[in-house]
Amino acid sequence: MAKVLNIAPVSRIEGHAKIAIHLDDNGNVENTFLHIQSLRGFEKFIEGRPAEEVPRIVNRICGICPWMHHLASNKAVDSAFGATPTPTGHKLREMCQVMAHINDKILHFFFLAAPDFVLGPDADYSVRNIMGLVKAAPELAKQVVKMRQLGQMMLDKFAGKAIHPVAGVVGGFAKPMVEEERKELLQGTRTLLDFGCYALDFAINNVFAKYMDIIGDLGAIKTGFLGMIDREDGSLRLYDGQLRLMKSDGSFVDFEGDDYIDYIGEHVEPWGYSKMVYAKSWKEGFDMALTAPKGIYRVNTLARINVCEKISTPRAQAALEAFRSSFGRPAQQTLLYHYARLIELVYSCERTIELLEWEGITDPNVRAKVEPKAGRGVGVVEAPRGTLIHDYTTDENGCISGANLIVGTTHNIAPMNMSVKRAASTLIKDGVYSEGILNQVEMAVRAYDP
Amino acid sequence: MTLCEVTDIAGRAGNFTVTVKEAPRYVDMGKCIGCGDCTEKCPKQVDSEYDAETGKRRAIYVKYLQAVPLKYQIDPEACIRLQNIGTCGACEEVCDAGAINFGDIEKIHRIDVGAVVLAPGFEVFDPTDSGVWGYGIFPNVITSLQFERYLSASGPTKGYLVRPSDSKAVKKVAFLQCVGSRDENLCGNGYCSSVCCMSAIKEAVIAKEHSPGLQTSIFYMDMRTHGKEFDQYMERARETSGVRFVRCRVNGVEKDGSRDDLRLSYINEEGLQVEEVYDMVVLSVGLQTPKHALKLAYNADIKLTGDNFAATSDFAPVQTSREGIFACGSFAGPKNISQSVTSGSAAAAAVSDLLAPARFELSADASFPDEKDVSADGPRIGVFLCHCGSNIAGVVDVEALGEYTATLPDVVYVEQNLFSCSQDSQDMIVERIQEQSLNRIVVAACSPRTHEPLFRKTLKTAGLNEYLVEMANIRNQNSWVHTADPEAATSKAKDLVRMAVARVTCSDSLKSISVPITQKGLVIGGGTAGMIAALNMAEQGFEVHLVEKTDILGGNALNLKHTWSGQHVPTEVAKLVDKVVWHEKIVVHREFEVTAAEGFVGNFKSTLTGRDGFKRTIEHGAGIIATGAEQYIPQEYNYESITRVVTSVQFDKLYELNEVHVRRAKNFVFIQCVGSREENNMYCSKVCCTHSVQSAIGLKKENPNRNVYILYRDMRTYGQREALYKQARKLGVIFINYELHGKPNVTENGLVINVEVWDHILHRPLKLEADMVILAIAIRPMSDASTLSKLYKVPLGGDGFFQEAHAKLRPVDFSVDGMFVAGLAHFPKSIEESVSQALAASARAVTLLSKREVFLDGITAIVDEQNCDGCALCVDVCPYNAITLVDRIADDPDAGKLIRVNQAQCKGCGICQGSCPKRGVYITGFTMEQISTQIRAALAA
Amino acid sequence: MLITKKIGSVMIVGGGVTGIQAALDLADSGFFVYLVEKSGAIGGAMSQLDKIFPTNDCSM
Amino acid sequence: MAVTAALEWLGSCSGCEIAILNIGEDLLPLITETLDIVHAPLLMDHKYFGQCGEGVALEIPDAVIGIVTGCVNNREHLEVLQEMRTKCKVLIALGTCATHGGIPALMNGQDQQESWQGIFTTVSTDPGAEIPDVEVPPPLDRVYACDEKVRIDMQLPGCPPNPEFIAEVIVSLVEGRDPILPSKSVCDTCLTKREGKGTVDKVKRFIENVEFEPGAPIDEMRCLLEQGYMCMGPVTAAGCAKRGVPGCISARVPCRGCFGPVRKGGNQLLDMMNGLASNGIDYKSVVDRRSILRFTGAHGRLRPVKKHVAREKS
Amino acid sequence: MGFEPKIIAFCCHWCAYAAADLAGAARMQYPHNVRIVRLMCSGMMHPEFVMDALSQGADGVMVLGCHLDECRYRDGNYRALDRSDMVVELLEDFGYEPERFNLTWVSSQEPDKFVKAVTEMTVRIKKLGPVNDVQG
Repeated sequence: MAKVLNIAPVSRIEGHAKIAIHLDDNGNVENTFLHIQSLRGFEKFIEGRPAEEVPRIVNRICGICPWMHHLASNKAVDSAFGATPTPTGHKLREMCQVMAHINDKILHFFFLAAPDFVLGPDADYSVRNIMGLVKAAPELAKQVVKMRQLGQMMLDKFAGKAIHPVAGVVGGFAKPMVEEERKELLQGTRTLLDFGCYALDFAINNVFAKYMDIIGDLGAIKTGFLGMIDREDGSLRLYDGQLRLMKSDGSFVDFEGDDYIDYIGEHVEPWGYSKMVYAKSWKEGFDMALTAPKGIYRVNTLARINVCEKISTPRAQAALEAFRSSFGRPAQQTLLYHYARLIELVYSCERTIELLEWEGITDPNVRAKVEPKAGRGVGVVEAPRGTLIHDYTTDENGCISGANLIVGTTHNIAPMNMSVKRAASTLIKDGVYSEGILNQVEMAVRAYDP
Repeated sequence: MTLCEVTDIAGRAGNFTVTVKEAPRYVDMGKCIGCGDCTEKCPKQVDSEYDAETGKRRAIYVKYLQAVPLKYQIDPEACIRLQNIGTCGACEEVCDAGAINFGDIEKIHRIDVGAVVLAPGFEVFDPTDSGVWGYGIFPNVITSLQFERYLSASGPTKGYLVRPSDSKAVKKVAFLQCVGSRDENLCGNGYCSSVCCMSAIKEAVIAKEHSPGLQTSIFYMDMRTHGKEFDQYMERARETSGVRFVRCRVNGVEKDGSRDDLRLSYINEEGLQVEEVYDMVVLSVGLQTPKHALKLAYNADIKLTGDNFAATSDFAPVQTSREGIFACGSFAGPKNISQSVTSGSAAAAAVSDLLAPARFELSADASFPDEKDVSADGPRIGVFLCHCGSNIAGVVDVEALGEYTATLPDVVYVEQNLFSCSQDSQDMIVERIQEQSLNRIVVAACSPRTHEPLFRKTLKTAGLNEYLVEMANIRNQNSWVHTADPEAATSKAKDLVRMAVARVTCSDSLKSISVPITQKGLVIGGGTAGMIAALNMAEQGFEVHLVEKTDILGGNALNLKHTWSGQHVPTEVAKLVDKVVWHEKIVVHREFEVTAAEGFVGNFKSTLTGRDGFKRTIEHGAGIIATGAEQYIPQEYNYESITRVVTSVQFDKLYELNEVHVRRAKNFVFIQCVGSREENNMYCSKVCCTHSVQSAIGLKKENPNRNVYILYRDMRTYGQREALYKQARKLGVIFINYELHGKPNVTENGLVINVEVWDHILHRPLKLEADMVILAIAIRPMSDASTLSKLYKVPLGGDGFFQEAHAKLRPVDFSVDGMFVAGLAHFPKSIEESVSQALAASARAVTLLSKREVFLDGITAIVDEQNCDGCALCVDVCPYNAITLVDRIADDPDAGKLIRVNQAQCKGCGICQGSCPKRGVYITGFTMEQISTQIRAALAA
Repeated sequence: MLITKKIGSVMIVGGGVTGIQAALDLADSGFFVYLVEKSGAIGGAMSQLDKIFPTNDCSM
Repeated sequence: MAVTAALEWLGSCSGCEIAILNIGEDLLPLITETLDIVHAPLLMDHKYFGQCGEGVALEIPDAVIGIVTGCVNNREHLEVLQEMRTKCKVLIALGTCATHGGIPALMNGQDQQESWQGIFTTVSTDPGAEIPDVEVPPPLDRVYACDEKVRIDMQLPGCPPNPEFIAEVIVSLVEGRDPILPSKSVCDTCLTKREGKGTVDKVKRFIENVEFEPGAPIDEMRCLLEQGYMCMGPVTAAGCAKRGVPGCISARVPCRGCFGPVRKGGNQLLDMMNGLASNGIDYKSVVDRRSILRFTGAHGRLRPVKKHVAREKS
Repeated sequence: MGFEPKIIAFCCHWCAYAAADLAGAARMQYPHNVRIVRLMCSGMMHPEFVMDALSQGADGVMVLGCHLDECRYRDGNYRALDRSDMVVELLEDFGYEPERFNLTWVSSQEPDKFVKAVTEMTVRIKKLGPVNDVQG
């Protein structure tokens, strides 16, 4: 007898989604859907708002990665107003952004994903979570909470607010850094770097080694990748750089964020509020077929690790080399997102230190003069969940007259759907399913950290 | 005491016996409630004096609707009953209060007083007898006073400008100036009435507002707008309102055709005969001393001037020729409102000076029982519904209202009264409060504006806090205005009572706050005004500190020789300095300036800094700013380069020294308005016309062969100074009018100074050869006035002079309580006016200093410390600077901030409350809660 | 010289704006004031003017 | 004995949840000892339709304390909220979206149908796309705050709320006492120098940085409103301050009112504009006054701009 | 029976309230729809009262104060003027017709102006219809 399993809500992710697994009369998977349940309409209700205010509105798109929206928006408005942030303003923004990556990665790996690995995918739902982790590994849990808190509080203290930040402003940054703050931040970030390295080792030794079989298989699909790289040397970039769109065979094109419209398009299905981004420039259309997908590429940590030529900081570069020697380039296994995430954690810590050690960071000239005017601007940054694009048009008063937003997760909606389908149809056979099996289907989604 | 006339004043200063004759009113003042039913029924109509014969009144009447006291009176000349006993009596029948008394008789009172102040005012010149300009012949020729009534909403036409003959809307109106002024032939009034120019402009502007499209023309000889901000007003009238000004003497007003239009003929400035037709002609009639005042002056043996005004000295402008009797207002010379008010206060100062030892001997306070504390009790509301005879009950169903009222929450007692305001009702309310233990009262009757004080007193008598009463205005704002719809009126009455009940439920007991007063005065500025003020306060027994920036007392008066009336200034100033310096109550601080000030009414603390840096701190209860003014240094007329072009002040010195240039000179040219009445200084310096005319007279008298020219714009020898102008013309001084667009040109040509000016009468440029040119320079505000302005938070006006609280009614007060202004610091003026203003300032200051403490109104802003968090949004909105931001806990800035309201400065306007987003400040008696409760109640039905 | 005690009261003749102002100031300074007005109500000529007379407050 | 708790998010960004995690040191004892969390989508895997998704009716376990974040803007949110109300003894609305509509309620100022149409016809979207309507919860007519739909026992606004006060609310509930929360405005917690608005007659757009001495303590900086920037501190509830300074102010950025009105039922737009107008500051210099309601657009405060049509009454 | 609007009129104690009293003394007749709330100054009027009144069913709100430059408290009526311009604009934001609010200057000597103001307002609101029609 055919039936539908509604896994709702998809939990330990950021956002509102539901997985519907349609079983046929034999209890085999007929189809699966990852329904995105929520639509809020930011693109529309920022219309009419003064553009310089928008970075303080769009950060509410996501409470986990508000810095990314905040800064992408600032970049877009800079460009619409024709403003160039001062060098120090530019660097302060980047510092905040990579610092925000640190917290996000700790949060995602340890609070959301780790329970699956530490306590096992089949553990009872009542313990398969951070609370269970605390009981199972109290010292680790304590350390994790402390480190995340440290990162958040550093941002909070320096930039006023860690969640829904305000310190990035059109033309630069709202306040300069003074020497005392620099010292304090450096000290904190060095502690975080130690923890980041520890986390990577911990994961390689205690998680990935243990779950190699699942990693190789769960939700595995073959797609292209999109991520940001340095314009000069192709190394990993999170705040500013050009975009690289790579096919599954490793060939790629590089383009500026401003031209995104020539490379990617958005596809709409009637069963989910989220649009699905695909590679328009490949001119093959859009298809989520598991065997021969069309236009599908992925973003987020794995994508960035795949597209970059190298990483500019030593420890992360070493980790990248190890990763590539094990999984090749591009690596396709979905659960490797976690691995890539921890490499980025190390990079983020190292990059923050690099920025703090830059001599100009305490320069008081943090904001350039701006005049509101008519224009258009595209702001692109790498959010934890993928490439984030804010595209604004302003009127002569410098108010938003049109906006187009492509947030990180939307690039991954199609691949996630595919991974769910892949996982479900592999795991569920002849009407046999269990809570543990269904949780593994969710794990395929969770890897993307949507 | 109304309807009273003084017939005789016997005795001497300090001990007069005055005989007062009181005419019968025929209405019992104790009973009349001013409802007006009687007037409605009175069958007899006569011309209304109040409306200047433009409207009618009945035989029983009030002078005007807001009259004080609002008690009716019967005109015995007009009353049918009084003329013919046994007839009519309609008023007696309708008067529910029983106030009519046809048997009332004339009474004679003999009253012992220490001093007498004469302020009998003026009457307007009556053009009827002389028949000027067809007044009394053509119906559409009216006086300016009648015109005021036509403009007034309470006047005969309710403010619609229609003409008397045929009620046709007026399209074109002409104002003719100087009717009964500056005209000895017609009426014998040679003086200038001083106020008519300004009032004609005002009437023209207002008339244009009333009737858009109205054309107004003012025909004048000189526009004498010499008061503060008057010239600006005239410019606005000309530029913005489009009032037309025509300088000419009209030579005829005739009826035009068969209609009642009026044809004016005159010779315009181009010298052409012009005729124009108007719908209405307004005669700007002059002021003169009323006949009864002349009689009184005769009886009281008061000397008058040739112009029939009380004779006074320039240095004692309110003192009459008889000691202990003072004159003020227009009785002492034509005055506008602010000058009159000032002189009223000045008279008070003079009286206080005289009677200071007897202060407080005859004034007494009423006493009330101790107040019951009701804060802990739930509301027990008593409602008293007034029938007001039939005024309310005739329209509103008071029975139904009573039943409804009884159902309202917390209302425990309802009673109806025929007249809630009558004495027996008052006693009854007191009794009910006690017997029913009522703790909040609503009186549904008339307006709180007139009766709230009465009921507050009632509550006090009953031992309740006076603020626990609320009035529902079901008469003035209900039964009287919805007479035709009793049903709607009844239902509205219910709403009004419900609103009042709701409001009184959240009323609290309020206490008026008292602040002790430092009984000392501070006078800043040691010129004439400052010295007069200081001396007057000191004579009244108060310690005064007089601060003078320079090392010499006397100020600008040191530059002057004679007052307009010829008094010798140096002698008088010397006397004054002498008195001040030796007065035991006056401390003079020479070469000191105020550098810091704090505090508020009754409790100021000013820091003086000496030239050597030495500091003194003075505590004082009141302060007077009399810092004077500066002379304008001309930039024009080649003053800098031609040595014989001098300022008027310099000329006086040269003249006095009989300097060689003056002695030899044959041709003198005076140029008026140097630095006055133009561009950024659009004000008249007021004294220069008189000054130049006086100098000219001196020159001519000394040597009639000298040629003296005065180039002027408008000759402003106002009031009784007009006599000087006349004398100058008689002596052959040549007056040449110039306008701003054709200002004189002064050049030097060897020994001769050429003055070229466009003559408007001859219509050609006039070339004068002068030996000496005298510039009548403007009076400028002190350049450092803004410093004092900031220190005491007293404002400066647009022209840089200190700004009084109200241009008309509070001419020497500042909007900051306890601070006053006098002399040139306020505006250019003559010595006599400075003295008057200084006395007035002293009188106003003494009203404060004579008390040990001031009681402040209970309605004031209170900070709700729970809600206020010191956001400072209200700090700058306070018109009185009563709000300051302070640390919540002293010396702990981290505990946050809140505002503090200085109760002594707060006037309870509630602007702060209206600005506060969090109800952090409220006005007692008008809290947000009270108001919103009232709104809710209004909409609850 | 004969010393007579001064009486602490004043009579003001005329209930116009001038008289009212004098009366208020004197009453406020501690003297008893008789305000004598010829007509039925105080207010004088100023009450007849249309404008410049925003409130009636000077007469209370 | 731990108290059971259920956490839910409606139309939200998860910032509130992150704020919970930011409680810091006390977090772990709180979520493991003080509370027994029985449902919380971000942290644990309890499912609405049974753990295997076979159920038909949405179900949340009973709990003593319920915490909801986010606004109510679609049918699913409404159902979840109603279920929370049914199952929880004490229901707390956490965060400004839940208490006042929050940023998502800015949608209330737009024509919803038109906007949604627009979202699916952007430049980058494939042509011909329609608004999804299969298996996705349909939207409500507008965005609601939680208390417009169910009874709410306690409101704790903030975008995000202050972790300190989240902990205080939970602990006080467990201890059975009233929580100690700030009741005044942002200004109360702001140490900047205030003297009155002075010569300010217009509000400036925030396109240049405020004046201050880098590194100097905040109490040496002039109030931002008095510097001429629109700072909504006076009309905004306190609660963001940490280390004695409101969050945005410590970043030298003016307050935008994310804690909602200072007084229950207060109206930030009205009060702010009144504050400006009363001080003689030209309220027209506020470029986009409707966005003063950007956090409090629910409760019917924010409505689409009406095209002005003259109404004729028959 | 036609629609009888309820109008709340905030009157300054010193001018408009006195004018209303005077209108009574002169027996001028005007529509009975106005309920006067007395304030000490038009500057005391918090805009919240306008919104409160409308939300509680008042069909119109008036503020009547002294003529400019005649405020007893210096410039309270300027504050009222500044606020009222703003209130009119905000009314639209909150979904009310701006015509439901009116600010008029009336001196204590102008009962006719008071009568005219409340009469015109009543007529205007009658044309506009009940306030609740607008909502929803």
